[in-house]
This record gives sequence, structure tokens and C-alpha cells, in this order.
Amino acid sequence: MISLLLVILGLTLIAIGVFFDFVGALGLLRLPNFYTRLHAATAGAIGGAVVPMLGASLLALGAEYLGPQRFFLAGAAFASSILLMILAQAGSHALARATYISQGAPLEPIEYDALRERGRGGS
Amino acid sequence: MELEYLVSTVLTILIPFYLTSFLLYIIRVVKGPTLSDRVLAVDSLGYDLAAFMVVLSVLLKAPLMIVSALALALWVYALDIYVAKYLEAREMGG
Amino acid sequence: MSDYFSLMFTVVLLSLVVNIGIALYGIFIKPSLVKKFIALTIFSDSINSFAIALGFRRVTGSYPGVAVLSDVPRGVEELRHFSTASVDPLPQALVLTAIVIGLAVYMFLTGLIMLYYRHYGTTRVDAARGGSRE
Amino acid sequence: MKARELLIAISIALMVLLLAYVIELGGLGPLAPYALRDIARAYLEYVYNPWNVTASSMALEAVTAIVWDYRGLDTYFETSVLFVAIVGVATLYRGYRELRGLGGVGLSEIVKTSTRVLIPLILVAGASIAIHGHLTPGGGFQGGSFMAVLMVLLVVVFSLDYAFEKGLTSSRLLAIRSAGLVGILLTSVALLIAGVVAGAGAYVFQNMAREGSDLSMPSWFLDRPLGGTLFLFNVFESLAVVSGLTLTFIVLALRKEEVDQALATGEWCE
Amino acid sequence: MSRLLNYLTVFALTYSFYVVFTGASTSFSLALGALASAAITVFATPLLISRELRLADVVRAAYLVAYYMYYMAVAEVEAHVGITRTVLSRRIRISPAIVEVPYYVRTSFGMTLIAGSITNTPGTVVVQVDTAGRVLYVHWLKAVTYRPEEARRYISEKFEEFAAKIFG
Amino acid sequence: MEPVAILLATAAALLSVIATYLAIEAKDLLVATVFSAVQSTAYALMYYILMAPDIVLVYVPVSVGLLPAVTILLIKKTERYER
Amino acid sequence: MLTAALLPLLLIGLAFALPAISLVVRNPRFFRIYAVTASLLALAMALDVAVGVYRTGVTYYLFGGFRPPLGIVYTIDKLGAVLGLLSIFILAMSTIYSTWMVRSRWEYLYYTALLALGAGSVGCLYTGDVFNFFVMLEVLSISAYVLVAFYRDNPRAVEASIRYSMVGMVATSFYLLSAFVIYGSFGTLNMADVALKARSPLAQIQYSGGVFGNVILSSALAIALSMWTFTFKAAIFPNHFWLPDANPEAPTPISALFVAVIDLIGAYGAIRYLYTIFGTGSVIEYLRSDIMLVLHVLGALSALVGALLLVVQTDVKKFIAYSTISHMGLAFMAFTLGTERGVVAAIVQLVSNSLSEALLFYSAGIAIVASGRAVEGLSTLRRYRLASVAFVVGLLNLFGVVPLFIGFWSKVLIFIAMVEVGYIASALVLVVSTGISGLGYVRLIRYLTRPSGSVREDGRLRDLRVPYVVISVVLLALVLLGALFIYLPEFRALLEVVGTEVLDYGKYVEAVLGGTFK
Repeated sequence: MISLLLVILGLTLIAIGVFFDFVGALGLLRLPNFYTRLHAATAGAIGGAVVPMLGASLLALGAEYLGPQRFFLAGAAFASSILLMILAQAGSHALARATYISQGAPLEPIEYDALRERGRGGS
Repeated sequence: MELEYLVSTVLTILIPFYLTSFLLYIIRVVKGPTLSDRVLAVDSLGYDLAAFMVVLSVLLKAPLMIVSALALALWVYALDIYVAKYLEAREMGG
Repeated sequence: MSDYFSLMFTVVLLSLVVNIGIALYGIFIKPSLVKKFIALTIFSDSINSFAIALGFRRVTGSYPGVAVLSDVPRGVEELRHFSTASVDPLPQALVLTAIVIGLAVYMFLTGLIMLYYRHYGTTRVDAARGGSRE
Repeated sequence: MKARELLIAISIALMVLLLAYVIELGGLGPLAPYALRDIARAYLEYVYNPWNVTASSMALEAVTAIVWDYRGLDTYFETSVLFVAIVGVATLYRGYRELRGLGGVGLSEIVKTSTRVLIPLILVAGASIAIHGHLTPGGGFQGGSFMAVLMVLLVVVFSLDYAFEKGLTSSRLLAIRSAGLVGILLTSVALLIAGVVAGAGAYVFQNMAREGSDLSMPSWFLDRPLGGTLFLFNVFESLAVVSGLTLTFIVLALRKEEVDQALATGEWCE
Repeated sequence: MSRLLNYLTVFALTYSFYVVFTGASTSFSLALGALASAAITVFATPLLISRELRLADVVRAAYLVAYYMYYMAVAEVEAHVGITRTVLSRRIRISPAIVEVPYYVRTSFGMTLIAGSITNTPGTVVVQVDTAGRVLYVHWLKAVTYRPEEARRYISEKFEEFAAKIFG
Repeated sequence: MEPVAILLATAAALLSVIATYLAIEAKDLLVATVFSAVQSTAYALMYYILMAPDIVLVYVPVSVGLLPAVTILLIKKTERYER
Repeated sequence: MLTAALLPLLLIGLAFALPAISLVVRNPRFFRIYAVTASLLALAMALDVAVGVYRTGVTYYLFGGFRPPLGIVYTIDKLGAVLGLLSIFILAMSTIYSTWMVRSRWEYLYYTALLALGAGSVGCLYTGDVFNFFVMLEVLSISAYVLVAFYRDNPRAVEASIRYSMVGMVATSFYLLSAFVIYGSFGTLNMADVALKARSPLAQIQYSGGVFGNVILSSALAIALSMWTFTFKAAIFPNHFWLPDANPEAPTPISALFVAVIDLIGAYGAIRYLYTIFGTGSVIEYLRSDIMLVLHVLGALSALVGALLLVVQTDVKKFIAYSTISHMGLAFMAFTLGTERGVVAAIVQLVSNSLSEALLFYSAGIAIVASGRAVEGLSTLRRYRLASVAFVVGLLNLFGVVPLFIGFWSKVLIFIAMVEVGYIASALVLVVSTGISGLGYVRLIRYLTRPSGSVREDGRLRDLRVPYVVISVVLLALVLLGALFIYLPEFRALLEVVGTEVLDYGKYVEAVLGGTFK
């Protein structure tokens, strides 16, 4: 019973992941400039990768037919979801900062830029 | 057996959606327009591919393959850092 | 279904061949050394992919497994069963070796190209013919 | 010039067509067949086979067993190719000294701190890939390159200055690399030496007992198979790879001042 | 003594990650993993720890778990719903702005936790950080206000509560 | 499972062709590097479907983790645009 | 045979140790002594292997104790043993010569790559495994790239190394593809196993059953791909371009090694593939003659092209490099005749060519130190009598009109072999290319007789004992070979046995696979 619950929970999380994956991809296409696309990419990374990995780890715990190796799957999937949480934000931030400093992408549309006001854009 | 059937069915249904979103990512990679956009799209593609690989390993009943999915998720991130380092225009690697 | 499978598999292999062709074009025609370098990596990767495709096989009734025993076998029958349901491990081992060797050559090549740039101030191959400090 | 390019393009196209033709006609053997090549079946059936130890390497993973046992010689020389490449890069930039205080800043504080947290986690993941090389997919090179990417990231995210400060100097990396290589070398001839000492027959790269030789490496540790030399090879290889690749990257990433100073020695004499 | 505690903390972190990562249940894995973790701890601790640890760190670990739960269950869900609305609506309505968000934690770990949480919620991305002035510059997809303190209330107040408790 | 898997492998192979072409044709060498990373990712997926986890484990760190680093380093030390 | 197995392992192991030792020891003298000792040890081992092979026939070593198709096996027949001895001999000579020639604060790096080069070469010659051949080829190639770029301050050396390594990587990748093709359709990687199955596709070997695919097609593909690599390595006509770039820019001892260590592997691989593996009686017998013909024509072209370009060179090292291309072309022409005499002639040609090119480089090295690489600088050689004598002997040997030296006899052998088969046009090519290159050789000798110019101030010129020892040893070997060849029929028989064994694949297969037939 508990295994069925775990499996269903896992499948739900994976399905949610697919949905956010799609949202992220669509956002990446539709949003106007690099900085706004960053937000969609975050949705793709957290919703689209971390969540399904958590789901897969739950699923693996429940799916007994996978044999004794399923704990390995569950553990590795959970561990990689944790690592992804750390990596995704560092990557996005590094890319955003570098792009801002190098003016590698147009900032418009933007309504207010505190960084330029402070004159720290080049630092 | 029931459980296996359930899992396989649901996951198989999900695959086309994954493929669609990969296609969208790739369109962004090809379209650009700036380098950062491309890198960002490759990055997201890599993360989602990793998640997809995890799903596949459940689907193909090969739990041992999961570590290689993890490797992809980890090192697509490295591309971000390298490009960021390049763009910041300080000494690269130094 | 068998026809569909072999058709798809042929498409995979033909794409690899096309990749080899494109990469060779890049290696021989593009003047920039860095571009040649990138093409070289793609070229040898494509050749390695051939070997992986060689090692793949089909199993009646299910998908083939990884060439790893999931647990210590208790009898010879278990090994028999393992060998009927697993892909060919040898090409994988060969490709592993080939990838590492490729990496070694790329590393060295990178160092060389950097030195080339220092000597000639460009990464175009034909620029070197003009000569510089001797 | 144009004619030459056209010639090359045509010959490449011809080659592609020929290759495609050969593949189509089954020149690479039947692709994705149901049957397995006999030799592959032999590998799969002997990889962990206590009932026929003379052809077994007593590991659970076939690829690692082939890489380090059945075809250990290949891998030994593969490592040496990597080694020669590292020596080659060192040759190109011979004579550099690691300069401190060139003002490496690195990326932002957030990335730095995140990478700091990642260091032990990824290193231990790489170590686990190497340690379990004979049980699960992975092995010495996989683990080593896994860790090497982290080291490269470390150098990129912080700076070369920081790396030198924290002791990632090239001589130290070279020492670790050499230790790993010596380990590999010793492991490959360990049983041969033991055989010579004991007056028994033995082979180079021998792992378990073979035809004409009863010597054997341990095949079991606690509650899992150890695969004899495989485990040792994996550990040493991961050490050698991580230090070697890091060393190469550091040499390649040297800053302008350092390269200038290395090239200033001007020792070209013919 | 406190240095030893540092090493022990890193070892515990590394080893527990190892156990989760490998799903280790055999004594083979556990024993060799302990050895490997010890070696890595010796290498990594000087790089990792930037301050002295205190005994209260055990309590902090509990906070970290609680924070993770809250974060995944509340903050992420809200933000994801927001970005989904934006992306899937027929005409995209955004008001992007880069705003200042001050923070008050003292350690770089705490700052990273806040910044990471901000970046990881879709809708806000940290573009630049000023460690001297303790300000994060955040690209906000749907900016409501440009005033620093007010923006902090919208973006990072909840995160900072936890970050202050976890990393001081 | 077989038909789906082989379809995915085919998709990955076709993607790799596109990425290779773009990588060779791109004038901006950094963009070429990014495309070559895409090609590597596609190959990694293909290896994964062809049941070669060992190869993925060695190919991904080498091709996605190390080679872009080396290539970008090279571009940084030489020049960004192909002339 | 344990010596054969340990030889490459030992060489590369000693190379491994050098950078590690460099962390402790700084004295360059130590590294020189170390390298010389290592290479002499290798020479002794190679001699031991050759003697053993001549005593007992084809010998083998099972690595890891696995039966052949399962594990890697070293298979040494007389061809491999003779060529291995030759290349290790030249390696040892070059190492000794380097202790005089190469002056650098980082000599240990040079010696590391040098020892690895030797290991790669001898590994290629001894291995009995298709894939292991690739690995050894890469060891060989990458050390060669490193050594070509050793004078990194010379822009042309860097450029030559880049060209060489780029195309070299492509070439070895093609070889890799051919190895994969062989595995795909024969289901094995062992050379003897492939050789057997190429003859009788139904043969059942323990661990590897029958063939697995369209053998004819795949054999043709494998041969085509690997021949590309071998012609590249041997610098045969369309793929010869790297040699005149790379060879002259390498340090002189390495230039001397190129023929004996790298080009040799190309010729050896082609012989191994065309005779042992896909030789007479194999499934592609009818294609084989076409392939041989193509290679023959390519050999003829490169003999002519090499000879023509050689005449106009103004750089001594480039001159010798083009002469190499011409003579490798002749060797290819010889063994693609398909007869025993042709193979013997090719081997004699390889031996004579390797020795005399090495001799030329060693003696020209002194002139290069004294006055640079221009041809005019050769006149300074008159001050150093032994060197000038050696230089003239080397040229005459290459010219091949003086019946005292082995170079003459190798050309005679090739000529006879061609006439026997009825390839009159090829014989004509041989004569013409000899004539053309003769012009160049005579021109070079005339430079020697000119009054000598001024000599650079170089510390190395004060003490010439080391190069003199090397030159006299090689000179002695060359003269002795010629004398033995003329006066001792037994010696000729020794060489002819090699040809017989190459044509007889049965011994090779039986030695390795004997006892594993099901």
C-alpha cells in the first residue's frame, strides 16, 4: 500500500516536472530578453529537474520490481536533486552577472536599474 | 506487475512532452541571439535531459545507469561558469 | 516492428557518418585552428559512437540491460541469463580507451595552438606562411 | 586554392557515401542483432565466475573488468598516452614559475561559496564512482575525470592565485600523479614479482589464478567482491587522472606574465 | 579543539552525502566510503570552513531541514505558479527591474543561502552582489516597488529569517 | 520499450547532425563551442539509450566538463572570431 | 617470452619515473646517464627477443594469463623481431647522441618523450592485437608530436607539430574505425584470429566463434581505412606532406629516429595487414591485388616526387627528409609486388634506409651545430674527418650505386623482384628516381668539398667524443651489414627467412591459437 502511495506521489512529481519543463522551454522562447529568460530557465531547472528527481527517488523507493538496486537509484536521484539546487542558482547568477558586466545582452525592456543608478555596473 | 505497468504507462505518456520541450530549448539554442541566451538554453536543456535520463532509467529498468545522468546534470553547469568567466573578461582561469 | 527498428538504427548510423563528413570538412577546409580543433573533437567522438552502436543488441521480449551484474551470482544459470540479456561490453571498453587517448591529444594540441598564436598573432593556418621572427 | 577545396569536399562526400553504402550492406556486421558475439558472451559469463576462476576477474562489472584485466595492457598504455600529453604540455611551457599576487579575483562571492560547498560533495561522489568501479558503472578514469572537472572549476571560480595559495602547485600535483602511476605500475607487476620471489609462474597483469599460475590477488573484501587488482587500479588511476588533468589545466591557464617569463628563457639551439 | 570540530563537521557532511549518494547498505561501501571521506575532509576543510563552529550547529541542521521543507513547499510553489501564469498568458505582461535588496546576515554562507533562494525562485535572479555594502541587486520580473527595504519584504524576508538562524 | 528508445536515439543522432553543422559553420568560436557542447549532450543521450553508462560517465566530464573549459581558454588566449 | 612483454612496459615505466625524479634530482648529467642506461637496457632486451625468435620461431606472451582472443597477446615473429631490434638500436644511438646534442635545463622532459617513443614503436611491432596496435600507435604519435615541438621557440617547429598532430589524429582515428570494423564483423581483435577467420570464415576458436557480418565488405573497408593510416605514417605520396615539415624541425637526434621508428611502423603495419591478416587465401584475395597495385603506384609516385623535390632543397634536414620519402616509396613498391623476394627487398631497404638516414643526420648534426642548417654549411664538415666520411658513406649508401654498401643490394633486390613479376615500368621508376636523387646526392657531396667557412662558437664542438662514438657505431653497422650481405650467404638466408615467414601466415596463427581450436 505504502509503495503504491510512493509510486503515485513520485509519478505526480514527475508529471509536474514535465509541465514546468514545458513552461520553462516556452518561457525561454516567449520572453523578450536574456534577463527575463533567466526566470523561465530557473523554472526549467528547479521545477523541471529538481522536482522530477525527487519524484524519481520516491518512485524508486516504491517500485519494488526494480530489485535491490532501487535504493541506489533513490539515493543518487535525491543527492543529485540537492546538488542541482546548489548548482542551478550559482550558474544562473554567474551567467547573469557576467552578462551584465560585459553588456553581452540588451537590458531592455527594463523599468528601473538600481545598478546603473549606483554606478556599480562595471565593478 | 500492476505497479510496473502503471509506471511504464505513465512515463511513456510523458515522453512526447519531454521531447516537445527539448525541441523548444533547441530552437532557443539555435536562434540565439546572444551567446548568453544560447548558454542558458543549453544549461536548461542539460538539466532537463538529466531529469529525463533519470526517468528513462526507471523506464528501462536499469537503475545502475543513474550516476551517468547525474554526471550530465553536474557538468552542464560547468559550461555556465566557463562562459561567465570568459565574459567577465578578467584573466581566464587565472 | 523489426523493420522499423533497423530503419531507425540505420538512420542513427547514417547521421554519424554525416557527422564524420561535416567534421572532416571542418578539419580540412576551415582556416581557423580553433575551428579545426572543435571539428577534430566531433570527428573522433563520431567514430567512437560507431563502436557503441556496434555493441548494441536486441533481446527478445525486453530491452537489453547494462553489462553489469546487479548482484553476486549464485549459479552458472544466472550468468547464462545475464549474458543473454546484456549488451556487448567490449566496444565500451575500447571506446573508453579511445576517449582518454583523444583527450590527451586535445590537451596537447591546445597548448600548441596557444604557442602558435604567440608566435604568429593569429590562428589562421595560412597566415603562418607569411613568416615571422625566425 | 578554390579547386583544392572542391577536391577535398568531393573526396569527403565520396567517403561519406562509401561508408554509408558499406554500413547499409552490413559491412560493420549486422547492427543491433539478437545474437551476441561469442567473445562478448565469454566476457559476460566469466566476469564473475567462481566456478571457473582461471578465466574470471571476479568483478561484477564487465566493462571495468575488460578495461583493467582482460585488456589491461591497453589501459596501461592509454594512461601513458595521457602522461606523455601532460609531459608534452609541460614541455611546451617549460620553465614557468608560479607567480603570486597577479591579482586574481575570480567570480562573485555567491559562486565561490556555492563551489566551496560543492567541493567535498563532488569529490566524494567521484571517489565513490572510483571505489565502486568494479561493482557499478564507473571506474578509475570516470571517477578521476569527475573530480578533475571540479578541480578545473575550482581554478576557474577562484583564481590561479588562490589555487597556488592553497597548495595546488604543479610540483605537488606532479608528485601525486607520479605516485598514482607508480601504484599502477607496481600493481601490474605485483604478482609477477611475487611469483619470481616465490619461484612460481606468474604473468604480467595477472589478477586471479590462471593456467600455470596459482598466485591470486584477494577477490573479496568484507561483504562484496573486490576484483583483486581492479580495485587498486581504479584507486590509483583516479588519483593519477585527477592530478594529471588539473596539472595540465593549470599549465594551460597560465597567465600572460608567466608564459612570457617561461618563453624568455630562449633556449632554442640547433 | 574547535578545529577538530570543523573537520568532524565536514566529515559528517561528506560521509552522509556519500551514504545517500551510493544508497550504501554494504559494509564494503561504508568502510571504504569512510576512508575516502576522511581523505577528502583533510583536503577540503581548509577550503570550506570560514569561521569557527559552535555547539549550536546541531540545532542549525534541524533548521536547515525545516527550511528546505518550507522552501520547496511554499516559496517555490508560489513562484512557479507566478511564472507559469506569466508565460502561458496570451500577452506577456512583465515589468522587469533591477532592484536593491539589502541583507543583514554576517557570513558568506548565509548570504549565499539567501541569494541562492532568491535565484532559485523563478521571478527573481540575483545579478550582482555587493558584499561590502551588504546589498544584493536582484532582477525582478514583476517589480512592484523600487525601494530597497520594501523590496526586501517582498523578496527575501522569509529567507533571511531562516538564514540568520542557520548561519548567523 | 524498444521502439520508443530507438526513436529517442534517432532524435539524438539527428540533433547531433544539426549541432555539428552549426558548430562548424558558426563564425563566433564561442558559439561553436556551445554547439559542440550540444552535440556532446546529444551523443551522451545516445550512449545512454544504447546502454553504455560507463561511456556516458567518462564522456560527459570529458566532453562537456573539460573540453569546453580548454576550448574557451584557447579562445580567450587567442581570438574569438574566425577570420 | 617475458622479455618481449617487459620491454615496452619497462621503457614507459622508466619514462614515468623521470619527471618524478626531477622533483628531487636537478643534475642534468644524471638524466643523461639514466636515459642512456635505459635505452641500452632496452637494446639488450630487444636483442634477446630477436635471438629468441630466431631460435624458437614465432613466440608469444599472454598478458594477464588469458588465452588469446580473450586477452591481449604479444606475438613476435621474425619480421617484428628484426624491425624491433632495428628501431631500438637507432633509439639507443639517438639517445646517446642526444646527450651531446640537446642542451636544455629541462632535458628530462625530452628524455621522457624519447623513451615513450621507443616504447610505442616496439609495442607496435610486438603486439598481436588490432586494438592494442592503435594504442601503441598513439603512444608513438603523441611522443612524436611532443618531440617535434621540443624547440618551442622556433615558430616553424610549433606549426609543423600542429599540422602533424592534426592530421595524425585524423589518421589514427581512421585506424581506430578500421579496428572497430574488424571487431564488428570478425567478432575478435586478435590478429591471428582475424587472419584465420579471413581465410576460413567458419573456423571455430575457443571464446570467439565464426564471423559475424559481411566479411568481404568489412575487410575491404578495414584495409582501405588502415592503409590510409599506414601511408600517412610511412609518408607515402598523398600523405607525405607532414614529413618535410615535421622532420627537419625536430631536434636532430629525433630526425634521425623518424625513419627507424615512425615511418617503419607504417611499412610494418601495411605488411602485417596485407600479408599476415588479409594475405593470400583470404576472402578478399581478388581485391588484394588491386589494393597492392594502388599502393604500388602510390609508392612509385612518392619515390619520384621525393627524388624530384630532393634535388632543389637548400636545407640539409629537408633534403634528408625528402630522400626518406623517396626511399619509403621504394620500400612500398617492393613489398606490394606480392612476392617473397619483394618483401625481403623491402625489409633490406628499410634497414639500409634507416641506418643511412640516421648516419646522415648524426654527421650532419655536427655541421648544423657548427654553421646552421643550410646546405652550404656542410663545408664545415671537412674539419671533422670522421663525420664527413660518415656523411659521404651515408649518401653513397642511399644513392645505391656502390656495391660495397647494403643500399646497392637493396635496390638490386627490388629491381630483381620487379623484373621477376614483370613490372618493367616500376623498374624504370626505380632507376629514374635513383638517377634523379643521385643528382642531389652529388650536389651535396660537392658542397662537402668546398673550402670550409667560419664556424660558430659553440661549447659542444669542443668535445666531439660522444657523436663520434655514435657515428662510428652506426657506420660500422652499415659497413658490416653490407659486407655480411655480400660475403656471407647465411646472413642473406637469415633475411630471406623473414620473407618466407611473412608469406606463411600459418605459423603465426598456429603459434598463437594452437590449442584453442575447438
